[in-house]
Amino acid sequence: MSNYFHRVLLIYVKDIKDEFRTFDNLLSTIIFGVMLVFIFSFAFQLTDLAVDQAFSAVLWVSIFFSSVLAIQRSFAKERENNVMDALLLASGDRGIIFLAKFLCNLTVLLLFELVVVPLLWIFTGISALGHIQAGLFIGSLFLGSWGLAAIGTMLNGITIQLPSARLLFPILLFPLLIPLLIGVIQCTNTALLGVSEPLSGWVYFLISFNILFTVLPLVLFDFVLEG
Amino acid sequence: MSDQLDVIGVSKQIGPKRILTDVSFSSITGELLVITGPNGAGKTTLLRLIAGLSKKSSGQILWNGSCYGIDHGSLGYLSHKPMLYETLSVLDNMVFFAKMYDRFSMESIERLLERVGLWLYRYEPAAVLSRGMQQRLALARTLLFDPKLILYDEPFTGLDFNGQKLLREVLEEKRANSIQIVISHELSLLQGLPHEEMKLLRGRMVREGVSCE
Amino acid sequence: MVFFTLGYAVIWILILGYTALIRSQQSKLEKQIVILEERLREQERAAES
Amino acid sequence: MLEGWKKFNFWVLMLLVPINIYLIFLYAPVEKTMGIVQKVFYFHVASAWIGLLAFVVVFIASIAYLANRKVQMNHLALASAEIGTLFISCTLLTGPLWAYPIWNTWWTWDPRLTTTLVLWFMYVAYIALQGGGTAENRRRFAAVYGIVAFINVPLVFFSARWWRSIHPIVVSGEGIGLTPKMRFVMFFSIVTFSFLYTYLLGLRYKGISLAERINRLKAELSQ
Repeated sequence: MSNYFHRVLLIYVKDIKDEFRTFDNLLSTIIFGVMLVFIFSFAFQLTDLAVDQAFSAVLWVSIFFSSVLAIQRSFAKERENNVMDALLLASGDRGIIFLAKFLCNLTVLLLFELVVVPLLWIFTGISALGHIQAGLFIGSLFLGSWGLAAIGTMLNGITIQLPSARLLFPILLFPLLIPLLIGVIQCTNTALLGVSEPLSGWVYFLISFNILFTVLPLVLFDFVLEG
Repeated sequence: MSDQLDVIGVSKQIGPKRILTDVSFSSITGELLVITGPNGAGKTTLLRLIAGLSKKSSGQILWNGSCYGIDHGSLGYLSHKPMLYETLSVLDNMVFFAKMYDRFSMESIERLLERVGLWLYRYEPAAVLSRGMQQRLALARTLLFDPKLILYDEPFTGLDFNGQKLLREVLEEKRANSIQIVISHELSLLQGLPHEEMKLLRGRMVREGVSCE
Repeated sequence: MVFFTLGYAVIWILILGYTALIRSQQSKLEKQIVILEERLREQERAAES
Repeated sequence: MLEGWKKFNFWVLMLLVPINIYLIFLYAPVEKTMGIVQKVFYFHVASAWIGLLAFVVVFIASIAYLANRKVQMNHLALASAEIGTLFISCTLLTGPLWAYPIWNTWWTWDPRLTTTLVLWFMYVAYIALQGGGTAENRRRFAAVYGIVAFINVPLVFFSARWWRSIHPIVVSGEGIGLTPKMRFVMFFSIVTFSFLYTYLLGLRYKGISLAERINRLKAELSQ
């Protein structure tokens, strides 16, 4: 069993290293995110809409769209040179590959948010800094990225093997993310506006959703990478 | 210690196409089995089934009498595609796979890379290597551990003269404690190596168990 | 009344239209199968002689 | 067997559809506050139910396909998905036509509406994934997606409802007091639509199988 997670870790470390080696890819994803955040905040400013209220919506729409760019690359390395076969033989279990790729995508998304969230904060000039619940805010970012990375990794494992990958991926991804979107926006919004609503329910909902959509792909990944 | 591989009545169907029909053979440690046949006869598919990379439609593939999947654990696979991480350096490729196989030791990697003549290229990314060098690197990866079953899919393709000589040495050397299955149409390159021959035609076995010197 | 008529029209146009579409598609496919089978027979005959 | 069932199904439909229309137009009473528009509701709800049922069929057939790899299961799932899309489209189009005169809005983010729309998106994604191709991996992928998407449906519904329970709903979808007569017509519509579904399913299934057979024949010819 420790061997299992050891291999997950090995692939994860390799992928993260590779992510930094080809830093321009990560960078363009981040720039795309920054661009989205800028356009959104600016558009809201132009229409004089209350930015405080829109913050979490803008944030998550930006993350969802940028995540398509980030996640879409996760299997590209393996696809280029038929390395997937070698990796499969070496890991001996398709679940290992799923977990490693999922962790890598999660890390990339969190890194991405590290840049984008403060920028959005500045752009929108959000005023409610006083009663922000920092723990809940960071927790909601983490939970949202987790679900996004898990579902995204599984679907990317599918679309990378098809010719029309780039078009298909977001079409498959977004409908599955609706419950996540609802939950995560609730959490972020509450964290920001400090409304004293019974919120723990949404946190539990997100945790269960994420666990379900991490275990389910883990089981189904055998069929995805059957070759 | 002797192992046995049994392929019993294996068929593979993809959509309307029947790739393999009722293929059966057995092999034991020490044997070198060569599969020949024209393009599209299903040779690669057969090898991928044995490796567990692809799923058979019916039949059984047994290792010492029991089923196995991709988790075989002691299976080497050398394809005509080098299957290497192009952005990683020669050394990183070797280190990564050695760790994945739980056989990491810098000395043995150095020895292997020296043997395939790539030690001096160890910091080059795999992408810049020539086709023959990539294939030699793939060969070195296969030698990282001691597979009990080694599958070669057109391994001579892309190899230069020295590489071919090296591969023949490996084939001879690994005979002692592994089953080896080779797909090749360049039988002349196998001259001098005693082997069994099996021919596939349109997914069916048409000739088996011909011993050749 | 307008919305009522529209509502029913939408349902029936969609369902009947779809049925008509797949029926015509199917008859096309059936014709194609007849031709293909004939070609196959011809090929076999050519192979025999 | 299948042909016989299809004939039987066809004649049952020929019988049920006129009765159904008669029931809706003449038997069911006109709703007091909403007027005649309310009668769209019988087909609207029936097609929504069939849309959901079709997704259950996709789910089960997908599991069956992954378990035994029979192409027939994949054909069944694809046929069901297509017809499900048809019925969900009916629901989505008639919904606003009914809602506008009653609620004075084309669309609300009611949990049922939200779920129906997401269901429609997932159907479209499923069909796009199959892409009309016959490649084996597309079948496998579609089956995986069919399973994951189906499990997602209740999650969408409950999260949308939960969200709505925190934010009060402006216009409520509730409050349609059904009289026993109305309830009977509703039930009859659902039965009629179920027969319509099985009939169309059989038709489409055959169409897909024919296309598959053509592929097989072409493969044989080229050999």
